[in-house]
Amino acid sequence: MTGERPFALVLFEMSFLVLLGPLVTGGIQKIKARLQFRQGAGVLQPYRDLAKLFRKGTVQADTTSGLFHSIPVFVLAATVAAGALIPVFRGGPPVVPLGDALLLLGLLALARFLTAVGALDAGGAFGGMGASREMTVAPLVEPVLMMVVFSTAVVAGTTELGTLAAHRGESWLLAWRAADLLGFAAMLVLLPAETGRIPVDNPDTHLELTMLHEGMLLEHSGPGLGCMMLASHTRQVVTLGLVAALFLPAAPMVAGSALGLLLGGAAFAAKILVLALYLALVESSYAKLRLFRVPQYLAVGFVCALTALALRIL
Amino acid sequence: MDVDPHLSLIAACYGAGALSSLLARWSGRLALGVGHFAALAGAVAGLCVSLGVLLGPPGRALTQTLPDLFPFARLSLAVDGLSAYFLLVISVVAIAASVYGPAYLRAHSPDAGPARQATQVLGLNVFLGAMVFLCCAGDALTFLLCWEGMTLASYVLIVSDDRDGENARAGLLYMVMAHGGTALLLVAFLALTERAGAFDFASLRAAAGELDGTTRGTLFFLALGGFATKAGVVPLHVWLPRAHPAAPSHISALMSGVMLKVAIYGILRFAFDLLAPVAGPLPPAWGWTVLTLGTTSAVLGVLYALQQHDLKRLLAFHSVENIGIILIGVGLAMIAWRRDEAGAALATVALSAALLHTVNHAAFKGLLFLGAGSVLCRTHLRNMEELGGLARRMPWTAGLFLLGAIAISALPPLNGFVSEWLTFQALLGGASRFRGPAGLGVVFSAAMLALTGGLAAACFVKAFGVTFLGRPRTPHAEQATEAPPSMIAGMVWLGAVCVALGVAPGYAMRLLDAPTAELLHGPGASAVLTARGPLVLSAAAGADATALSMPVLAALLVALAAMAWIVRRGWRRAPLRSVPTWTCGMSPTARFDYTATAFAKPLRLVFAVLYRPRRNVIRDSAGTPYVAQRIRYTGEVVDLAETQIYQRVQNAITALSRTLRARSTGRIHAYIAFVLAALLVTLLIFGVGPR
Amino acid sequence: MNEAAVHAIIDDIGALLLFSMILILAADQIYRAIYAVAAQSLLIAVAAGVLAMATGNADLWVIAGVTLVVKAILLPWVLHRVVQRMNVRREVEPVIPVVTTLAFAVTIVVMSFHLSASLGSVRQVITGNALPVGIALTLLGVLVMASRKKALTQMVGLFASENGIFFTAMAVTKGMPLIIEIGVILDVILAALVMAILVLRVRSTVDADIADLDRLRG
Amino acid sequence: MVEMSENLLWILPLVPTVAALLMLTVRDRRVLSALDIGGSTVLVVLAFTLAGAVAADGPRALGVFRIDELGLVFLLLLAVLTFAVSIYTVGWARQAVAVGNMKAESLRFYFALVHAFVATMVVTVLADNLGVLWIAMEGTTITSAVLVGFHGHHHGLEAAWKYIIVTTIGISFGLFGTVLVYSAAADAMGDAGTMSWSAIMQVAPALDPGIVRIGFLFVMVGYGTKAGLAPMHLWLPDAHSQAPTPVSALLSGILIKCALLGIMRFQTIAAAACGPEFATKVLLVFGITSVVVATPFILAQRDVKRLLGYHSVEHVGIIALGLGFGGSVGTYGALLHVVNHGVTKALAFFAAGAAISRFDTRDMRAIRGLLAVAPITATLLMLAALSLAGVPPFSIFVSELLVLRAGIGGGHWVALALFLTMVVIIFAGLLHHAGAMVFGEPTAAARREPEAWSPLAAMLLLAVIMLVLGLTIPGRVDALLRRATEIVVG
Repeated sequence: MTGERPFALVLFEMSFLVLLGPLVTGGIQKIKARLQFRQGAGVLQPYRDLAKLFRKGTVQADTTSGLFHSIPVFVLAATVAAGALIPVFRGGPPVVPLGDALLLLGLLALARFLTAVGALDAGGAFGGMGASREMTVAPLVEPVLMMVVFSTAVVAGTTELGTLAAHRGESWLLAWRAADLLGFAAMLVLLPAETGRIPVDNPDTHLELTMLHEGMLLEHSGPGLGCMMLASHTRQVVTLGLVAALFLPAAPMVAGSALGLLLGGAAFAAKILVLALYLALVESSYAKLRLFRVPQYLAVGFVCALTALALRIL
Repeated sequence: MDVDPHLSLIAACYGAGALSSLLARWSGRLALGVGHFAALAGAVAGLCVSLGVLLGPPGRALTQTLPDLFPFARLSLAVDGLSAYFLLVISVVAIAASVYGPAYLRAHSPDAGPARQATQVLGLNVFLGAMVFLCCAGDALTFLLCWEGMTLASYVLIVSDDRDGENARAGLLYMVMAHGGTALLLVAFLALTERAGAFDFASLRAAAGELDGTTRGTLFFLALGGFATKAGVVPLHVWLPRAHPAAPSHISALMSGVMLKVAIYGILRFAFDLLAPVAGPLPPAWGWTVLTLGTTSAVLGVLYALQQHDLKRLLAFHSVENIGIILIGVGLAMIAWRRDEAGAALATVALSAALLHTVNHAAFKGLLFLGAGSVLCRTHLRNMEELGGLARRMPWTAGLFLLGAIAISALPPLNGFVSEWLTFQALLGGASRFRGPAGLGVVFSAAMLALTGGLAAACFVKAFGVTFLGRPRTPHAEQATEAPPSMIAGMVWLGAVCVALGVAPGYAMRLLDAPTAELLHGPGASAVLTARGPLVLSAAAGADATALSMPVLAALLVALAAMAWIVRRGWRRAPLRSVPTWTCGMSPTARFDYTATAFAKPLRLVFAVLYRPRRNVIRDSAGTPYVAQRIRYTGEVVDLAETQIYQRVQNAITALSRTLRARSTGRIHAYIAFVLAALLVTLLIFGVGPR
Repeated sequence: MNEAAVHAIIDDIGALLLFSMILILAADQIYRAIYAVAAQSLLIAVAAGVLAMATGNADLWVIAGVTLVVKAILLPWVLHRVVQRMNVRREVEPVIPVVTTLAFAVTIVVMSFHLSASLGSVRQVITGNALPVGIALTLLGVLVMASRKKALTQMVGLFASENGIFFTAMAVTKGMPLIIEIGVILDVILAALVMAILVLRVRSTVDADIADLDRLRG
Repeated sequence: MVEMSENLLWILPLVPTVAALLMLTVRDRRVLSALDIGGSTVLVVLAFTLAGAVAADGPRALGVFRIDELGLVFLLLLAVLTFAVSIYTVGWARQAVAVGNMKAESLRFYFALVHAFVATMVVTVLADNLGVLWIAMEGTTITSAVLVGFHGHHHGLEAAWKYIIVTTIGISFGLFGTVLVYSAAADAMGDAGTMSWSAIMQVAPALDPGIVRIGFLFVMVGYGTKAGLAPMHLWLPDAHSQAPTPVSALLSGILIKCALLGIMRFQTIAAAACGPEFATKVLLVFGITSVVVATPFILAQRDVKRLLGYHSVEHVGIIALGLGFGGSVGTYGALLHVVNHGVTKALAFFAAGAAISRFDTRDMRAIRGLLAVAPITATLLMLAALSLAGVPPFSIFVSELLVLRAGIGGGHWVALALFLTMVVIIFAGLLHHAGAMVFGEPTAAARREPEAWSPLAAMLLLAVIMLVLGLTIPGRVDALLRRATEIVVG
């Protein structure tokens, strides 16, 4: 149906995602604020924070090794590279094959790995705690994500996201089968965990002992912290993009690439908005779970995913 | 058959190395140098030979007859694609080990006497030679002799490393389990040789052709038992985490990186070559057993690794995990293999994944063990709770260890990711091909594989972070210095292999052609996987198959990193202040750092069912219960297989024999009565003949 | 004299041998046991003589003589001396009750007859019931050794079982080659001497009966 | 040449006898050792000359003596072991006299007895006449019993008593069996019976199966007692552990094999008379019983020499298994195992003896860190243990492999399963004990003087044989074993 995506388009989509990332965060914050009957900061606040951070100097712990300085760079690079795998404007495999959903998960895992390593570098309790908890949750999330991906991939016969999106096509909820519903449910359960939000993590706090991801950023400062923040924004939008590519319908194809791109962009924005709304709702209506309740929470997703797979395969 | 000079060259190198142990009579240092150099030469020769076979014209196998040592069997060597591939794996690690060895041995045990050094040189060369010729064996007897030689040499290396009881016990357990495995292998092999009336593999193949299903299955499972013991498959793994750490580190690298793979070689040789039915697929039970074993080993291996605080022990448990991953690929290949087109293609993907992971694991596990060895010989500590802060003191070692850690955690852009990606793709292909419960089972093991990957990442964040980062926790770690250059060189070689296989795997597929084509009678790896050029790996033959392009990814990552670096530096150089770590205002000490135990604690609680963790807290409060002066916490996890199976069996046997011995009398009348009774019984049973 | 008569005589002697064996088994004093074994050897000698007359085989005469001298006179005398030298309690101390021993004896006798009943033509070679009697005697001698405490009783049992072998051996047509018989007897004498020495040495070093030592076990 | 080699048949037993008599006349230890080594050297040389002659043109017979390849296997083993023992004894005797284990004046009796013992064994091996075989066998019992009790402390005497009584009973059973077979032969040959094995073999197929069966059973149990097959083995650990070390080596190394030779002689007759599977079945049962029975006592053992004794039980069991599995492969393996186990076990006893003399105890819990005290001895002990456990490249692996082959070829799966399980368990036990003795920190009581040359020389000689036979089977040895196998299997 849709032709292949040229490499330039892929790069463009990647940068688009990077630029979009902070906006999504800001949007979610805004929606949360409104849901809590607050004015809240502007949706552009994350951009301002980043700009400020990149202008600041660096304060670094004296016990860190040479590694520490370069970690934000690699984390950002890995996350952004993951962005290159998300089909934004239209489906279809890239001309120059880069990778698939597994690679995407791998790159996100790499970013997480390096973040955790960096957190341990400075020494001190908070970084270690954050790293430990992050690395506790992540291995439980990954297999479920993998199974969700498989539950759609066994039909399409591939794990390449562009092809998957193209395969999903324009089919709307009516065209869904039970397996899709269950897979989507699993995905919705996983989403807060993968984006580091309530009920699994709490992005808004720093010195509270319940934190996971933020705790790892404690020793970063200035541009380094900026890279880390940008990386987490990007990671969030990439995850949402993954959901969109797997489950949500693509924009209807029209002739004329410019118009097509426009439509695709609009459709993508809409999808992201829906998911952002969902995240905001969840965050403002649930409380943070105890760390050792998280496995049970994820188990729900696991069961959904497994059932989805069973329905597909059996 | 063409008698081949290259094999003799390899033999000559290792033989010379073994003999050079005699030099220790005059100078242990000299013996170490010469012995390891000979090993290096042998490894390089092996590398060349294997490349020659793998890249040479297809179907060409080196063969060589050995002198007739035993009247009842003709010994011979035959190097086909599979043998050559494993020869390659062995040589890759052997090069690093023999470069790394001398400096390590000198630095680790400077007080070692010449006898010990001679033993170590002899052991190393015999060990390597045995493994090489095991993979090149052309007949059962050579195979068995090399198999036992390998075991014996590694045993000697283990017990000779350190004179304390721990090594002796580890060696004992290792030797006993290896012997049990060998017993199974003996039966499997001899059952074939007795049918064939000869020992060479060709006749065995022919003899296996006439076997009926049950015998064939029995033989396979016997052999599988034997090889699985050597490979450290759960629940036969208990010897591994004891024996591997006990050896000198470069030997640990060889044992974990290579010796286990030799068992994989055996399984492949038996399943696809010797015992494979002439027509039709392998019995499904074989493949499913291997797949199940692999999945179990992968998950349990990494779970137990997670709770280890002894660096080398942790690595050893990870070998269990990776063997599991390899076996997943092998098992899937066995299930999927049909003589038709699609079956062959899927099996090819699965087998290529397994073989690729074999060499990958050899590379990064070798690298990690060598890194651990550098830490060990500089700090004489293996418990990571006592280390820390080494990244500032041993930057090279730290960097290379991190490289290995990323690779073994199956993270892009390194080699571990590539082989696991292939495994995933094979599993997915299997799922969409089989359908039904079979497909679900395959997908489930894929999910378990994902879990394994995540846990491995967690485990190595812990291992690297606690060992190399933060503050040094003991004076030993405080005073550590960088390892000598030759050891660094050994590690750099393996690191380079990891990067190369990660960034440009397409070119490595060429090496997999010969083994896959021979075993599966299929198109060969590169025909399927690099159908779209060496830059792109594709998961199936078709043009629309899922593809992965590591070179492009690597380029993208580098570019992005460069851009991020520029952004980070900012327009003007921002000032950099260095201050103590934030510890809520207290003056930070090493005691603030997160310990390995604490790091692994959440997962320990999550998987408490498998760990059966024991903890006891000693809290001595000075009189009043409100003030605690010091609190000591000790916790441990148990290995279920060990406690539930092995210890029980051992206790039962020991108790039985103790009681028997205690009850036995020393009275001569009993002796006489036994003789009399024996005679009467024998007469009654055998004496009364047909009337 | 004719076959049948020889058979009859040999069978009678066999019966007497068994009887003497039962006496040894039931003996409550070492001296009685010794006398019984002497009597047994005497009977063997007689049997040898009878067979010698029957077959006209000169060797058998020699054997008869040697048996008479060595086993009926020499060895009992040695045993007697030893008993006197180490003035031990003269009672035979059973390990298992005498009655049980006798029960065993009966089963053994029955079994040996049952066993040799299963044989074929070869029975003509061995005169009369010499074979079952021989088996019985041999096993019963060992039974004595197994069921009696004193070292000397064990030696007695040993000689008794040797007698069984001899009886069968000479009952085989024309007996065994002479040299072999002589060698066997010499061996028996040597063994007896060594045993006697051992008994006396133990008696002199640790004041105990050598057959009661059971420190080596397991 | 031919008559020369026939004369050897009566010269061979004479050599040790003369040596023994000469020894009685001298008192000086060095002279005794010189005589000892001289005598055994002559023995070795003559044995190998005889071997050459037999290899050249067939078996030789002289009166009651006869040498064929089967006997030759045992004769060569006997000669080699005697030689090694005589070398070992030099250092051992010096040490024993030094620490007072042996009185200088009683030394000559010891040497003389050893050679008398050897003489009797030579006769056993050469005997063609089954009666002579029996006489010689009893002779070995008497001489070695005196040697077992030679130290004179009551443990030794107890062991000697048990040894002489039990084995004499066994051997008398053997005699009975011999008589029965003889009577069968007499029956088959009409009037003139014969006791010559070769002559009986001529008529063996015509023998009455019933009586030969009973005869073989008597011999099996009787000579089996002497060979230490379970359940008649109980005397063996006592005797082999109490004897002086060189004698233990001879007892375990060759004497029990001589008993096996006796069994094999009768096995051939029984196989011809009652069909092969009868004898092999009996051997199989006894073999597997011995292997199983020995296991727990090896595991829970504390006395190192008793440990080795029980190991002899196990390995005799393995030999019986090889014969029991039958066929040319099994018998070949059994004969090879006879040689391998003889050499290895002697080596093990030598090394253990050295360890014992260093630590003044036979309790393995008290022997620690031998490697630090006596590296070469420790290494050799470890090698011997590994070889006994059946690890290549040592000789026993090869013979066990062959036995295994025979078992698999014959399809005796139950016996094989038992055998392999026990072998693995025993492996664990043995290696545990050996490792505990060799590794670790030596106790303060350990003697640390340098290792004496003569025991080392003897051990190295045996170790070399052990290793060579593990790496290859030379053509001549192979030919010898093949012909011997033909003699047994027919």
